[in-house]
Amino acid sequence: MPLPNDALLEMYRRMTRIRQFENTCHELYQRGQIEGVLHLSIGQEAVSVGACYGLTADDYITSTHRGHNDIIAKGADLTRMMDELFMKETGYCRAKGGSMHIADFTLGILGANGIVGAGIPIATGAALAIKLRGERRVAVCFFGDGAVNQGFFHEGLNLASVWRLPVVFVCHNNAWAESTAQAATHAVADVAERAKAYGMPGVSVDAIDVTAVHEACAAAIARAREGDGPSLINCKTYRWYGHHVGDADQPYRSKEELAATRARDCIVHHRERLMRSGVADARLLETIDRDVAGEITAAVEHAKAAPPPSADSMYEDIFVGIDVREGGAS
Amino acid sequence: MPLPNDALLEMYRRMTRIRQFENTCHELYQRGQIEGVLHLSIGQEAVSVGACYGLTADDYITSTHRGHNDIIAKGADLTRMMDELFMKETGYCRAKGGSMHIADFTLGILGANGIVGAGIPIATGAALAIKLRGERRVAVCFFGDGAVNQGFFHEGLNLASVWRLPVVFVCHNNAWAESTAQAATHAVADVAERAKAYGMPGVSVDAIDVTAVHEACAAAIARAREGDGPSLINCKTYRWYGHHVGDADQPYRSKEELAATRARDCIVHHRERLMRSGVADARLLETIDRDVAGEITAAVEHAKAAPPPSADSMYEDIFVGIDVREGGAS
Amino acid sequence: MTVEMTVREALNRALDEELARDPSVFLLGEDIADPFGGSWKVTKGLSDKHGIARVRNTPISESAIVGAAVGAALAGMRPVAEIMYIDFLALCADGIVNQAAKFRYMSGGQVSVPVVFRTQGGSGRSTAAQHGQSFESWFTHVPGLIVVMPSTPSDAYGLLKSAIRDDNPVLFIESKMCYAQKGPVPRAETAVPLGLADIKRRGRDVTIVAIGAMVAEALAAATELADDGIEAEVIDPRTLVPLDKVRILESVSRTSRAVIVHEATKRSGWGAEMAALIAEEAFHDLDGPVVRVAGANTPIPASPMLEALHRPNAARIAAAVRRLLA
Amino acid sequence: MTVEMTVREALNRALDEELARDPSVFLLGEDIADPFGGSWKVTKGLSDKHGIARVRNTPISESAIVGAAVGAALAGMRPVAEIMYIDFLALCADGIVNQAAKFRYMSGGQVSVPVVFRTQGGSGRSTAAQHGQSFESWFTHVPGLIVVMPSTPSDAYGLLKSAIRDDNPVLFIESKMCYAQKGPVPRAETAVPLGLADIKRRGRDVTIVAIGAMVAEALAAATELADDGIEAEVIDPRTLVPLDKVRILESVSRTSRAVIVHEATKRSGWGAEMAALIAEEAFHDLDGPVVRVAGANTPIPASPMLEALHRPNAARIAAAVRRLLA
Ligand SMILES: Cc1ncc(C[n+]2csc(CCOP(=O)(O)OP(=O)(O)O)c2C)c(N)n1
Ligand SMILES: Cc1ncc(C[n+]2csc(CCOP(=O)(O)OP(=O)(O)O)c2C)c(N)n1
Ligand SMILES: [Mg+2]
Ligand SMILES: [Mg+2]
Repeated sequence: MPLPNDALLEMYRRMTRIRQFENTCHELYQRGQIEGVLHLSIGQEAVSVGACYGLTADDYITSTHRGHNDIIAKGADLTRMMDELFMKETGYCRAKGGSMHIADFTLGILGANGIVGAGIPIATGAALAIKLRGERRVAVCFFGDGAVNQGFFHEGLNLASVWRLPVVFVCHNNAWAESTAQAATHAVADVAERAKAYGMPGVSVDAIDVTAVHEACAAAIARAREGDGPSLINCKTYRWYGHHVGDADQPYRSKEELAATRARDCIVHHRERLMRSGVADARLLETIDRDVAGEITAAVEHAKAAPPPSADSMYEDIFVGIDVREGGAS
Repeated sequence: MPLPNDALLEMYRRMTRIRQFENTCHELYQRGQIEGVLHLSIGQEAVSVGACYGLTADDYITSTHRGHNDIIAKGADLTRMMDELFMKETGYCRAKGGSMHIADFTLGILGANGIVGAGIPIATGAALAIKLRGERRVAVCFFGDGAVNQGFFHEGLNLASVWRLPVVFVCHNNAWAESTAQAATHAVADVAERAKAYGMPGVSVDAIDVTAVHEACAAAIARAREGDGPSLINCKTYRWYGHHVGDADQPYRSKEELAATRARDCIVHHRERLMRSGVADARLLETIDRDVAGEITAAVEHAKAAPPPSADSMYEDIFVGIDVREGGAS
Repeated sequence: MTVEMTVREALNRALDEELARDPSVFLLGEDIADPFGGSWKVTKGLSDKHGIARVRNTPISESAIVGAAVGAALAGMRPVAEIMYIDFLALCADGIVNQAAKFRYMSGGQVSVPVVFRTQGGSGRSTAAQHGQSFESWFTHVPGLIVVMPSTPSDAYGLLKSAIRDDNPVLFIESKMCYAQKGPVPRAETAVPLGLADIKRRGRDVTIVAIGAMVAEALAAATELADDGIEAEVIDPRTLVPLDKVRILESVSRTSRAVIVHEATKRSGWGAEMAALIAEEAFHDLDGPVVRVAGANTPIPASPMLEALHRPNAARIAAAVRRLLA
Repeated sequence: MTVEMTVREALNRALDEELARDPSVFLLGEDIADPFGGSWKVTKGLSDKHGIARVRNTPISESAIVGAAVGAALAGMRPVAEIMYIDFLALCADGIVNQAAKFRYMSGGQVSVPVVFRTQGGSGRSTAAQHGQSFESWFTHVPGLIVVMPSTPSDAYGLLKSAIRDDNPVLFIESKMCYAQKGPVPRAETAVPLGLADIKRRGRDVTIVAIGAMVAEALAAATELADDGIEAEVIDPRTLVPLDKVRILESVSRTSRAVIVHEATKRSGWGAEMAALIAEEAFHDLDGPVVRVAGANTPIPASPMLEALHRPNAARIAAAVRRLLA
């Protein structure tokens, strides 16, 4: 079933939003305007957008340290994200989370996560909640290829399968985990193969194509909503930049490899398809690009002007109903 | 290649040794002569003996909470085992380990282990030591079917495969984990299937037949010694008694199931084969039975007469070269 | 009106009532379902009554148990996860320490994580070094986590109910040596509020702060000491976080002497924090050193004889008090 | 004869020398091999020099890293495993806590476990709640484990060498804020013995016991206090287990006042044990409360501004000393 034109355009808009957001973060970091750890998701936009397109705020996602993409794809507010990166009181996490912990519980975004693999059992648990309540929601769990070797992956996928939970495991397979190439750490070449050990469908997709990602994920999501259990979708993509912004030279991989994969840009690919098929002309796409640029600029402006957190806020948001300032060590 | 007669007889002897040792422990426990936790391995003798037959003291094994079988199969001294169960100074662990922690480092027995799955990375590490030193030793890692769902299993098997380590993973698949039936917790029915996720050979064996277990394990061990990496052997067996001696009624499984699997006794099976094929007559086997009974009786006698640990020994064996009694809290 | 029951029965009752009261409450853990009813039999009868969807046996996958409980709580449920032995938290603490305890903070207060992690600890049953530890101090070191450790049937009952109803993540630590202990529990449904210490015995000469299975030992010591005319006050904090510092320090200000008792290894045990707090905030009330009577700084030996030397008991507590008052 | 180097370089040198000295030494961990050389660059150049068989990149499988290191040590090697952040020990502590620390004991002394677990902790780099914790107190609560926490280049160098040569399991905790710190290191190969505290500055008015990145802050505080005529003694225990209690208590007996400083969360941090020890064994030497200056009892906030409030620093230490002496 081909996607309607407005869906294709919306996917373009969302991928562009991620790309521009991340490029802006990169610049801001290089100019010293934002600090902390920052893992750019550039190159991986099609995975997030393909998987999240069609989800509603009732559906859950979990994401990773490299999570801006998934979070934006699920509809997060760019201003509150940028405020957070600027460490402002108005940020999603009131300046206490930063890039690795952005969440929006009103949108079902159960958070980026700094612990590799930790989102897997969390998404599984969210799916369990759905099942216990008899709802038709779904949980989409994003993780990197490096996380596949964590115990969390094994325990989470087995549990989700045994309990037939409505969760879709989406691997951002960008070929690298920090400085380590996948072949050095994966016993089998195809991440989708791992699904067999858990009795669930496993599919690999070339994530240059956002519609291919969407098709695979949408089928798995539909299956999950029907109560037929979890799936694993291995999205083959690539990390365009260093592991984090501090890892600029990337001595562990070649300029050629980088250039070759950057040539396979999911946004360019989608753009060309839109133009080729007549869904959009260059002008329309430029309008979208400009609109998005406007959103990002507005977000940056807002963030710059936003108030910093108060010193007191360090003691807030720890417990419900318990003030930790009272009682000293208690 | 059929096994020589003396090998077949030796296997009989070892299985009998395990059975009698365990039966004796059971009685001693019921009579209140030994205490603590005790997980009987009765019914699973063929797994331990089939896997360990042919190993030397240079080879390593790791075992589990239900470990008497593996440890005896690897050649442990029954007297020091029994002394330990009687909590005597002369026991393998000087009364500080008990049933779940028996080890004999001179025989490559790297210990039973109370943490389900923990032996898996330990055996993997021992195999790494072998590989780093360029030796032809092998590590055999025993674990239960319940351990297959632990993160340890996943991380250990993947690592062993990626590094092509000389380790053989032997699953004592006794169909139950404590009170929980395997089908309730395993996403795939055949444990050997899991091997595919780690790019290693996986074989299932009906462990009623000690020679079948041996054949499968010996092939995997030979492969490992040749530097061709790890394998997974799924040995289908059955736990005859409760999870531990305190779990006598086993309300979670039927008398019929128990009776049916007890009818498939690996020792009776081997005994009948030996007689049928003329390797041994009833007299010879009874002599073996009696010899073994003598060993066990001697062990029990020794244990009863052995000295208890001194109070001081609580503070011993913690560090090499540091006395923890000195310096109080330090 | 009270009814006599064991700690085990009291915990079972609390779980049963909370399952009946709130459909968002559910239990998960290894071997908790009937007919087995849990390795410690605390959940006996609950899956038969409330169904196996709400009292769920899991695979042996502690990290997934803990993580899934956190995820379900984030998605609006009130999971109660059982980890069979506190020793196993060494392999699955991430979900408790890095996730449950921090989600509210890391998200700037967007969410609460109403999850209870039930587990049990302590030596005394010859289970050796990997099945008899007491890690409560680890978790009191983790901001964002409530840590409860009841000693009596009525506290076990009332605190577990409060823990389940609380919107914060709670580590609920039972003591294996307390399960069979009997005592009165209110017949009417009641909850014991978190954060309140209980003075189990009044006295003027020394304050004994004891937790878990050591509360009974401290009370036995107090009885013994009373024969010598020494009146010991015995306080059970019941919740270690938040701690009822006011009540404890008030007691120390009256008695001028403090002895802290737990079965965990002494070094960096919870008694260290309690002693440090007294030394820092009540120093001028003290007439003598703050004494800790605790598990030995050794792994837990299997031998019952050696294990008895490892654990504090009434005699050792009484001796420490006598030395302090001498 | 000394040479100036950073803590990072000092650690690298120790690893390099030990790899060269003893063929049973090898390293494993995530991303430690060249050309990356580790997330903290401590292992830079080592795989190029000693080969990738002995400086091994692993999958992201912390439990397997730790467990395999234990297994290799049981089989006669001397592994040095790197866990990138101490925060991750929450998911892989089993191999350290339940295995390495206990194998000797549980086996009745049959074996020793010569493994080093290198990791790093501490806040100060805006890495937020899951990447800035300090869990040293957890591990000092585990009998059978040596816990080392160096603060200077020469200690980092000499203690890491001792840790690798020691037959016991060692948790070697580096401080992220110390890596770039410079100082003199002996040109000749030397090892600093485990278990000896170092008096980093002599003084008669107060004993400041500080660890890790807080040693430098304590020294800065001491300099500041000296301007007011307050002479603070600064002691760095360097090894938390075994602890050089004698030297520390001797200092307290001279100064009569103790302040303990660490960046870990105050509640149940290592300072609790240190304070409790002083309150128990040196009570009669004390002229005032035992004061702890430590990380706030909150998760670590991402904002550098808030994080700075969370961490102790020279000013807060000096203020605490002044209050204590007032
Ligand atoms: C439990 C844990 N181990 C290690 C790390 C450090 N770390 C952060 S990201 C990363 C690489 C993750 O690789 P992958 O899962 O492929 O995600 P990617 O970075 O490629 O998006 C590592 C090792 C961590 N944060 N958590
Ligand atoms: C990490 C951990 N989780 C749980 C337990 C409690 N436990 C001990 S044995 C056991 C069942 C193990 O099943 P399996 O691996 O099949 O071995 P079997 O008992 O059948 O020999 C359980 C749950 C434990 N000891 N360690
Ligand atoms: Mg990756
Ligand atoms: Mg089993």
